[in-house]
Amino acid sequence: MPPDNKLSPDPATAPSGAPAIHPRLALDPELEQSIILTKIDWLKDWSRRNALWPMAFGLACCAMEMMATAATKYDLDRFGSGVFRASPRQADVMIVAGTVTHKMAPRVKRLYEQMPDPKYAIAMGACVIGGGPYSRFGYHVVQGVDLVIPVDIYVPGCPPRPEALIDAIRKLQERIRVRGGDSLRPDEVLRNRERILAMSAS
Amino acid sequence: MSDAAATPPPATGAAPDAGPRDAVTAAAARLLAAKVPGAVVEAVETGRHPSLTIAADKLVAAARVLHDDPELAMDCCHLVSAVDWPAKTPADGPGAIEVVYHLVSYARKQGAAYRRSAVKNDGFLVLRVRVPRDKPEVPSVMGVWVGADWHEREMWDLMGVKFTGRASLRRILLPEDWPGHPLRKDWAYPVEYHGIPIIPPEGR
Amino acid sequence: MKSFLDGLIDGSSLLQAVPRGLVYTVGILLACKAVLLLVSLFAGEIVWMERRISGRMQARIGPNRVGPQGLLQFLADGVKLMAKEDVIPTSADRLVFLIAPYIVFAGVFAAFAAVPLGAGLVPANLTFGLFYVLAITSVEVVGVIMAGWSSNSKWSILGTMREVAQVISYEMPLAISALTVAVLAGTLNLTEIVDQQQGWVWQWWVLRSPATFVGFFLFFTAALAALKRAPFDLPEAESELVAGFHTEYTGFRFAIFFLAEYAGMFLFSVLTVVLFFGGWHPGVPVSLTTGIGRALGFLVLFAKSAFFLSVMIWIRWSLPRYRVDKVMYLCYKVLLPWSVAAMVVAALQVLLTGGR
Amino acid sequence: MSHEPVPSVPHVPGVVAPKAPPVVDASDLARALEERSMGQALRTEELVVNMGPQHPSTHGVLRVVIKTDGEVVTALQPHIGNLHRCVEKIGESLPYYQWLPYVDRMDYLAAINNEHGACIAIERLAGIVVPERAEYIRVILAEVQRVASHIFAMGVYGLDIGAITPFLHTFRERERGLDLLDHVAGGRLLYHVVRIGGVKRDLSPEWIDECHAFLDAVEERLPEYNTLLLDNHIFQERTCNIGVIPRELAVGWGVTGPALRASGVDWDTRRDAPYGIYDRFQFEVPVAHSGVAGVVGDCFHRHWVRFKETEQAIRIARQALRDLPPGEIQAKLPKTLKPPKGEAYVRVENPRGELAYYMVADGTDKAWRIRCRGPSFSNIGVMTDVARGALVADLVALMGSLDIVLGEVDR
Repeated sequence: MPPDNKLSPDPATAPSGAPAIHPRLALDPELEQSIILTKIDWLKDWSRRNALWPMAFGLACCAMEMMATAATKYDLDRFGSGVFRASPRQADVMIVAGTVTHKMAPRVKRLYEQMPDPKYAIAMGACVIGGGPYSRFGYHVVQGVDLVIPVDIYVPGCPPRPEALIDAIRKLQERIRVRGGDSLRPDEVLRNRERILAMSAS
Repeated sequence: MSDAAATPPPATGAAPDAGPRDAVTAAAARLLAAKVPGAVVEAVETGRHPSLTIAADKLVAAARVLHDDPELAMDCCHLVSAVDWPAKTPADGPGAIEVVYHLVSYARKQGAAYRRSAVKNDGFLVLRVRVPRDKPEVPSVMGVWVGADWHEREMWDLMGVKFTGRASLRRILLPEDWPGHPLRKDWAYPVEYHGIPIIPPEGR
Repeated sequence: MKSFLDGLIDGSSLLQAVPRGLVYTVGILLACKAVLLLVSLFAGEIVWMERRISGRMQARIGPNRVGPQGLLQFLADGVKLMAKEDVIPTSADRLVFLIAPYIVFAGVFAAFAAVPLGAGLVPANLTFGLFYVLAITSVEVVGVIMAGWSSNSKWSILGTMREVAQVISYEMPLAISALTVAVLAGTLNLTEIVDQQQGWVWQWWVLRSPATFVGFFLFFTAALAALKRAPFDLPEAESELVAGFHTEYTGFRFAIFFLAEYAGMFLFSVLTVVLFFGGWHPGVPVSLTTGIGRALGFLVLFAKSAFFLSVMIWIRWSLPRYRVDKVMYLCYKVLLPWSVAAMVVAALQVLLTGGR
Repeated sequence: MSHEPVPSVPHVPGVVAPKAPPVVDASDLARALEERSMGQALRTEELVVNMGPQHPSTHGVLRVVIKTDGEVVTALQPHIGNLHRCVEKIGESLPYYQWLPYVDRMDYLAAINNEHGACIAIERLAGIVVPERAEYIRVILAEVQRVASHIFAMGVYGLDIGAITPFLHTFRERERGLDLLDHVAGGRLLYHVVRIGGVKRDLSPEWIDECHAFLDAVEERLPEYNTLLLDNHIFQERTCNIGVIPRELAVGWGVTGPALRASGVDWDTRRDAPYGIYDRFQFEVPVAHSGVAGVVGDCFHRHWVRFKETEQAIRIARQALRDLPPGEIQAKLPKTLKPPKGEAYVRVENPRGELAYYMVADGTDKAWRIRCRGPSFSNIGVMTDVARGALVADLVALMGSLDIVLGEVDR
């Protein structure tokens, strides 16, 4: 396995002793209050949350519900999220829909890395959150995609109903509205990993 | 084959209870006795689980005969499975792995008589090959039924049955560097795979 | 344009103080800016239109949350794409990768210079306007080749190969079927072509000759292919080539490709209206020379082109995609012979009746 | 990932393979000169393209490595296993009752058909007799599921071919079918409603009315789908004579289901080796014949068989609804199910082909060995032999017409 596929956090981006500062807070406080910057930030966040293009990327059963969400009855396009892009370069949000296996994990990670910033990930379904029904005996199932990529929104269910996925998109929009549209901070990346590692060691 | 014969009989399929003879299995047994002597080690023609146990070294010849025979015309290998039978105690030897072939014929299936018999056994001819667990080598039937290719690769992948005499026997489902063959009864869950921790079943 | 500026300068003492060259330059730049804004706005609204119409066709609703009826959806999309990270693949040919989208857009945008959007509303009233438009839109192919090649991605290169083969082939039926009108009209000037269609509906070129009637269908089909719209959307066939030639493009650069595609749609629907459907003439004999009349004429043109845009959208969302060899077959064995035949008929008509 | 050359996804740049260091010797030079003299100086090379695991038309996480010469596919190798979820191992680790939900997740578009097969296999092991009404309910649910799955497959095939609207139109009717199953099972996609020895819930009279309405609606809509796809000129040009699977190849690879019937084999497990109560219903088995369009075994016929089967599934469901007897829906079962030593091999006709379970019981509450045969597993295999010489677009058409579900390929 080449080193770039190593799934442990990169020491450069891993949290050091000091708490990482949110890039938006790193500005000069006076500058932060500047009307123009605030307005531009507002416009940026407004556009980001209203044009969340998902990646056309399905893994398993949940992908069918993802398709149902985009299709006739539920119509994700109402929220501006109906443009499913097949190329990760043009996608904003990766809906990890379906079981992530050990064979697939490097590819999921790679696809996530191919997306341009700011990027978001929605963990859709029990398998993606923590291995779901396969977490106990499913030797080939990754016990949570947050061991591989940082996740913004978790949607429980097996599979989650389309309403739940729509709710997740709304939650993501709310999250962008409240705390800005930037991707997850380094200290939030793979936060679940520590927990899992601790459990694994015990 | 002598090693396998020394292992205890499997828990399944061995007890022939009374009942009508399965026509397909009986015909296959007759055919093999005539064409490939010594191929059939054990023939169970009655009961719920009619099957033929074939000697591993005669498997390809037997498969070829079953496939080419105009009467039986077993043109499709429906499934290749393998069952792990580890020895109860070390004294019993290495244990056995049983490779099970379910054969079916589409060429022969026309006709009401077959349809009636099909209800009984679903029309399958079951072949078994028993090999010792520590040296599970079975000749490949890929040359006879091309569809066996992927099934054999899967059985190598999950059960560790080595199919000999075929082009490449690579893993098919699991990554190439996966530790061990998970469906073996004594397989242990890995702790991590390429940096991703795995919580063993006991931890969950 | 020059006469307009001259009139402006003559009417204003302030402008007479500055050198004429400067006024011309600033005026031209402002006009470009206006056209750019207009075209971008239209392209954006066409995106919205497409999403809403396709939604209706598919028993969905379509974007309706951003702004009234989702009208601001394109703004959100655009600003978001501009605010995204600009990824340039390491193995890409950097310079070519960077300028390719601009060339694609320039090809479409430059064509608007000669397209009349209303009576007198034409940035450059060229005597060879039709020729110029058909020629300048071919520049787009160069940009696409640059994009596909420089991305250094396999899907891009496959998409580019398809694009080049397809668009260059369809240039021929496109141009020849457009020329049926030019032959009968006796001019390449688009404004003149429109003015010949003044009056009742049967003065429109599409109804004035069998050659132009056939020519319209050939032109529209070829335009779909030149625009890479379904059923000819092979260069960016999503289910085959991921995203085709712009697979590797992100953010702003991708937005430019997107904009160029929809601006191209607008261009060709306007061109269809101008050539075959009377331009800004509503089909009844009214004079549109006053200021209000010009504005009305612009609205008429816009309404007509909106109809053809809807047809394009309608076709796209109804039909499956052609295969690459069938596309070529359609071009060389169906459209090209027919367009040449239409051209010959038009020429015969000119010979026999003296045109008009 | 040292086992694979590069774990690449489509967007990995690299059109041109890294050039080998120029090694020039006399023979190379001579050959180059000779080629040039023959007018072959233009060097062409084949492009190795990685299709998937993230690709819009691989229906999930199939990865297909194709070698193309321009647009023509010269070789192809499917790589599977990206969704291997260890169902067989879980079957050995969990009691029979608890294993059933995992079966749903194998072929997630036809969960009820999967459950049906698994329950029959376990019942055959344990010698359980299912009440009449439960048998009928199973058939009704299975056929509703088959209708939903087939119209979905038809729509998705349109998506592969490039027509987006048929997909959403089929989805509209599929949603109604899912709602029906939702009412019975409480889940939209994965149900766990067919239980060992019966079914979980009974059908109410209102449900039966609604089911009739659904079947009528689908029957009414089928001509509309055909206008958009089957009768469409472009669709026929894209699918006729494309990806022809000859009969021998199909049988040899173990291709089953609509794909097998499209190759001209008159076989349907429901009719020829009936399970459950399928021998009580009147239905026809659509088999491809050359009278429609194209040649037998091509993509068009696979789609056509799917369409015809939808009609027959509606027919079966109506008969079952008509004959639905009153009575119990669940056999009495022990708290811990311990089938005696023995084995069972059961195959059922899934929308995608023959799903088969090989179960070995050792007398405990857990199976000793469970082996599942996913129909798509064999159906993908045939692609390697068929796709050679096709265009990239044909490959997509072929892959879509086989209607694979990766969940049951990798299990």
